Amino acid sequence: MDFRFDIVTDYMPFFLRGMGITIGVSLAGVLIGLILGLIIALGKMSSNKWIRLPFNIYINIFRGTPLLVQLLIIHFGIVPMFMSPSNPLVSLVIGLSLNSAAYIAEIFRAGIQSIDKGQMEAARSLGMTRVQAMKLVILPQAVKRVIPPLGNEFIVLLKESSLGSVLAAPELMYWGRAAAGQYIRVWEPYITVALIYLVLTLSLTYLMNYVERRLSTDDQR
Amino acid sequence: MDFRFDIVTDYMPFFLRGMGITIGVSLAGVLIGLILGLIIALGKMSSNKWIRLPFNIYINIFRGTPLLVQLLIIHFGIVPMFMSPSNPLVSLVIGLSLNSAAYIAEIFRAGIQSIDKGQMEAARSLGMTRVQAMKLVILPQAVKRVIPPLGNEFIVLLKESSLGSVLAAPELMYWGRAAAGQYIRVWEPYITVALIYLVLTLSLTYLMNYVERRLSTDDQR
Amino acid sequence: MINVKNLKKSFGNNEVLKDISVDVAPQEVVVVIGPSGSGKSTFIRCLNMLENINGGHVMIDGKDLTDKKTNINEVRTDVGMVFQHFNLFPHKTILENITLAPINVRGMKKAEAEEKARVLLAKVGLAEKASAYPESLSGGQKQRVAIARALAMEPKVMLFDEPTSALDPEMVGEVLEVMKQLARDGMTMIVVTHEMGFAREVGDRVIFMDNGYIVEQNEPKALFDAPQHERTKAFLSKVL
Amino acid sequence: MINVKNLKKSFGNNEVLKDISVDVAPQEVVVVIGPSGSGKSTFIRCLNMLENINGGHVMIDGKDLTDKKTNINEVRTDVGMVFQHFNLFPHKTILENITLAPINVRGMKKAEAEEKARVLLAKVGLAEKASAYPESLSGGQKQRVAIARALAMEPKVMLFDEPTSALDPEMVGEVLEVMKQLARDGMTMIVVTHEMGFAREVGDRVIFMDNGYIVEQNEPKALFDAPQHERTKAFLSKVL
Amino acid sequence: ALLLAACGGGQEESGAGSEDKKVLNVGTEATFAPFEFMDKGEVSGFDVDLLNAAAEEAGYEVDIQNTGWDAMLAGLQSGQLDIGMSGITITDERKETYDFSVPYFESVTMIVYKEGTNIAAAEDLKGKKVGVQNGTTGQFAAESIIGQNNSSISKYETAALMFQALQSGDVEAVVTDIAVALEYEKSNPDAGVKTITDDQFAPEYYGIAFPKGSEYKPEFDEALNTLYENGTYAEIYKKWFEEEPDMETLKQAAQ
Ligand SMILES: Nc1ncnc2c1ncn2[C@@H]1O[C@H](COP(=O)(O)OP(=O)(O)OP(=O)(O)O)[C@@H](O)[C@H]1O
Ligand SMILES: Nc1ncnc2c1ncn2[C@@H]1O[C@H](COP(=O)(O)OP(=O)(O)OP(=O)(O)O)[C@@H](O)[C@H]1O
Ligand SMILES: [Mg+2]
Ligand SMILES: [Mg+2]
Repeated sequence: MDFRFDIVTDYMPFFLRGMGITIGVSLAGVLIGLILGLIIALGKMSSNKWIRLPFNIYINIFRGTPLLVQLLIIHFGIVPMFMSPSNPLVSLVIGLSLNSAAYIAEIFRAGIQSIDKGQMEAARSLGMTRVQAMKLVILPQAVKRVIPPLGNEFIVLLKESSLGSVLAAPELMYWGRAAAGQYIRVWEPYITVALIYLVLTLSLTYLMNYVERRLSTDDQR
Repeated sequence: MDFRFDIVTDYMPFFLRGMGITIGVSLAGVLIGLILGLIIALGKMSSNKWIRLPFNIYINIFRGTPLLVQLLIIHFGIVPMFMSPSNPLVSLVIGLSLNSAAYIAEIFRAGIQSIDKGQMEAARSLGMTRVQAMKLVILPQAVKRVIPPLGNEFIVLLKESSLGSVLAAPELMYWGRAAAGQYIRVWEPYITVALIYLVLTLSLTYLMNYVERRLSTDDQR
Repeated sequence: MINVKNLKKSFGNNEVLKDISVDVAPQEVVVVIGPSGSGKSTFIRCLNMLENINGGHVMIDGKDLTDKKTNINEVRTDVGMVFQHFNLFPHKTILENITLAPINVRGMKKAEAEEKARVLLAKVGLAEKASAYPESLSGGQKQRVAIARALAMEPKVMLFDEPTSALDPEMVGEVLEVMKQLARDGMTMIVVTHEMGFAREVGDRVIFMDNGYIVEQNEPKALFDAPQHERTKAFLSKVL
Repeated sequence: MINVKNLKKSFGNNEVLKDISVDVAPQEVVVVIGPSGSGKSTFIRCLNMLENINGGHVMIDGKDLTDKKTNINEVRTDVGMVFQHFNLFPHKTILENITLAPINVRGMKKAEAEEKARVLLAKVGLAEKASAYPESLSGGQKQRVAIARALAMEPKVMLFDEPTSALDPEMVGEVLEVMKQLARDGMTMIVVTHEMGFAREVGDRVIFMDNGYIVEQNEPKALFDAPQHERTKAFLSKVL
Repeated sequence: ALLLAACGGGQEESGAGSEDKKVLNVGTEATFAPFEFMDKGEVSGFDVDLLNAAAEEAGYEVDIQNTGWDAMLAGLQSGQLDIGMSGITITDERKETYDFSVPYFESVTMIVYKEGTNIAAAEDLKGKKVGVQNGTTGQFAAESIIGQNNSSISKYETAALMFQALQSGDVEAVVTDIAVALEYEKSNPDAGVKTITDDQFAPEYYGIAFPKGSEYKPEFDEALNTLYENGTYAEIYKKWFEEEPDMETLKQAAQ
């Protein structure tokens, strides 16, 4: 099979611009998801069943349906109520944030619960309130444990942001599809796009491993 | 906005048939992924750097690119070399299997490494070979720990199998798109399809929680 | 100083403390012994409200812990606690471990808290470890820091739950030494321990618990040499 | 029975065993003591090849462990090992824990293995626990099962690495009792322990290790009552 | 100033004499060459040129976005988009949800198959694996022969995927619009495909889609008819298809 490099070169500026947007929306998604996720995690760990309920429902819905459907509903149902004309990039960031918040909440919960119970007890026995103990003792330790799974979630988001092409958000996959449509060829655009994704996720993975190693040597201070 | 229930009723037989296929391909994907994943996990834990290398490459590629691209390459590039005419269901199962194998390998590795080192030492000190110790002592214990993340992987696969619609594999999302194409309406088909996915994943989640509870009480025997 | 009356505590259907009454005078050192599972830890944790109390009353320095109006965080600053597994904060230096609560709970100035912390560290023989992290300390050193951390809140009572059980035998001595000094300085202490030598040397009273009850209590010498109850005898014959 | 000559072992740059030579006669009971980190565990683990040996020779019953031609799994069946943390197989019943290796390594018939396992369980006083799972046992019971499991392979030597350090004090006695019986039955044993009473009572020889060397060895009474080296004296003054 | 602010806010319909033309939002799926496709980042094609001409005639500006098929439909339903133009086939089922302009293109259905496949007429599609693009005239034509939702029909999201499936042997033939088929044959001369048409396929027409009850439909109907009369339509047609349009049939259908 012949591989037409001219297709790749023609579209490279678009692929690169798309890559920038892919990174941008994924980063925005993971950062907003971080804030929402922390709130949801704390809500889900409440001792009150009725406070836990809405957070549980949220997590179940966003983890239980394909992101594609979530994006369509957000872009065409919810965003237009606040914004006209709605912008697919805004919808994509909202969708990725809400979706990742559900996953990040579980990451936070696991991180907090992995901290030895004795830490909370020691803090409380020194007279700290629950909130003080969380803030000064538990969360600073949990943060270290959640960084690796959060990096992972970022990688997941990077790949899933490719669904933004359905909303015509001009990210990497969108330009891959555009190129495929123009030349009615599948190989050149998709292999190029796949390679760009691979470079992105692998660099991130190595960065993550580096951070993880740094964190674990920090632990041995 | 009006909701046309007649579209839903018209297509319900197709949605149900698609749901069956969705479950089938996901199950096949997770089962084949299980076998491949175990092999990859053991390979990746080899003490020989050169044996580890190909397994690491495999895992990086399949975890580092969007499944959509993997499916396109497998269906249009690889399967036609072996099979004519090629069948999108076969490609979908292959794609899901190869993809999930990479994730399942990491699940297995984490499960095996979570077993206390003392177990291996006790087994070896009784004269068991490495293979015997793995088979009789480590794996039976690891299996329990990997069941929850495997259940999770099955749920992920269930949602990701929706990408089979791109290959025209007649699973749930395919029929959602077919209905959307016929009536050129988006809401009715997609909300119905989303609800079916939600029911599937939630039932699985509850089943999983039940199994997990059973396993942890078993531990207290 | 401490007055416990008809204290009851259950976990689900498991009645762990069935009816505990005991008074501890200021400056008294009380040693609690008993078989595993007898409720020693639960008892001592109830004194600090780390466990919810199901019945009876606990008064610390005149404040009733079971009274809803009592500010439990305030009471806790009066009650220092030392755990079997140290529970130092691994992300803080030794100095920060000690100053964290004084600064954040008592609102003490940082400089003042640090100065006090250094005095305490010197007292437990670890002045040079101020800027180390817990990871780099031996078990015995960790436990001495934990004691200093509790003392930094200037508690009126100190509770110890098997402070030496997680230590290598050679490190037991250094921790007991710090505790003995504390006793000599007049601190009111309740100590759960298996170290009978310590009980003999500094204990004013030894309490033997079994199955959620206080079976017997007496001066150390009297209890060890002439136990009255069968269960006390059986237990002592195993551990002495 | 055991001949160790110039044994060396490092972890990376950390030389843990610097030059260990020692011979153990059949039926001899050798107790190894020494401060934490002195290399006691590493030494005993080398005898079973749980650690790779970096230099010197270890002969067990005439077979050289450092010889590439030696089948290490076969040697291991001659050397029973008991760990500080028991390491029972949690997914198997007590009986299965004991029969697993005889059936799979020795190729013994299941019925025969079970019969032998029941005899051993009776010997350690746990006949009625055959079908229980490890989770339901106390620490002392677990350790006794671990001993029975090692004995099921009919080893010629038994190695113990602090078998009672993870136990509540009341359970220490029951495990030591089993070990004493084993010594009386003529088993060759090497025991790392802090239980000086045990060393005195059944030890034929006590080895004091420090910093990767054997500093001093002698009969228990002689070593405890009249240590020759400064380091031995310092250590003994802390733990006795 | 007040009046200007009101106009700028888009509160009022822009009058015929207004300088600022109202901008209409248009959605399309640009994978249907030569009707619409991405040309190095720009949406272009026959539909684009025709719509621009019609909008000019009707006094509007259009902002054409490659929204994708699903998004275009949802956008029309939610009123976010004013116009959908993506080679949309006019069917009775669809008229229940959308308004369509007068037909602007007669779609002749064509079968594309790999050399060596035994296909001489539409009837030969029965029993063969057939690929179509989801929701297009090709799909309806194939289903009229083989049966609706028949399991031997595979519906692809895009034309690119459909042709790729033909190449890889996934399907034995694809049924699609003649223009799309010829464009593929032209740009992939070494693909080894053959094409045939068959009168048995009923004629299908493309229309511009509007939300139900759209005020723009009559204006664009009128504009299209003007373009048919003044020759602009024929000009655009020749640019993309390199032949003369059959104006009679189209005008008839437009009545
Ligand atoms: N958080 C808890 N939830 C349920 N049961 C508990 C909990 N904490 C303790 N128990 C139970 O309460 C009983 C007494 O436990 P406790 O820890 O007070 O005993 P102890 O005397 O301190 O024993 P040890 O010497 O082993 O520390 C035990 O049966 C234990 O299983
Ligand atoms: N797997 C390992 N990797 C690296 N270093 C190790 C390992 N095992 C032991 N060491 C190091 O070897 C030295 C001796 O350890 P060892 O466990 O043999 O001491 P020990 O005398 O048994 O002490 P303890 O009484 O605490 O059990 C220590 O400095 C320890 O940190
Ligand atoms: Mg306790
Ligand atoms: Mg050791």
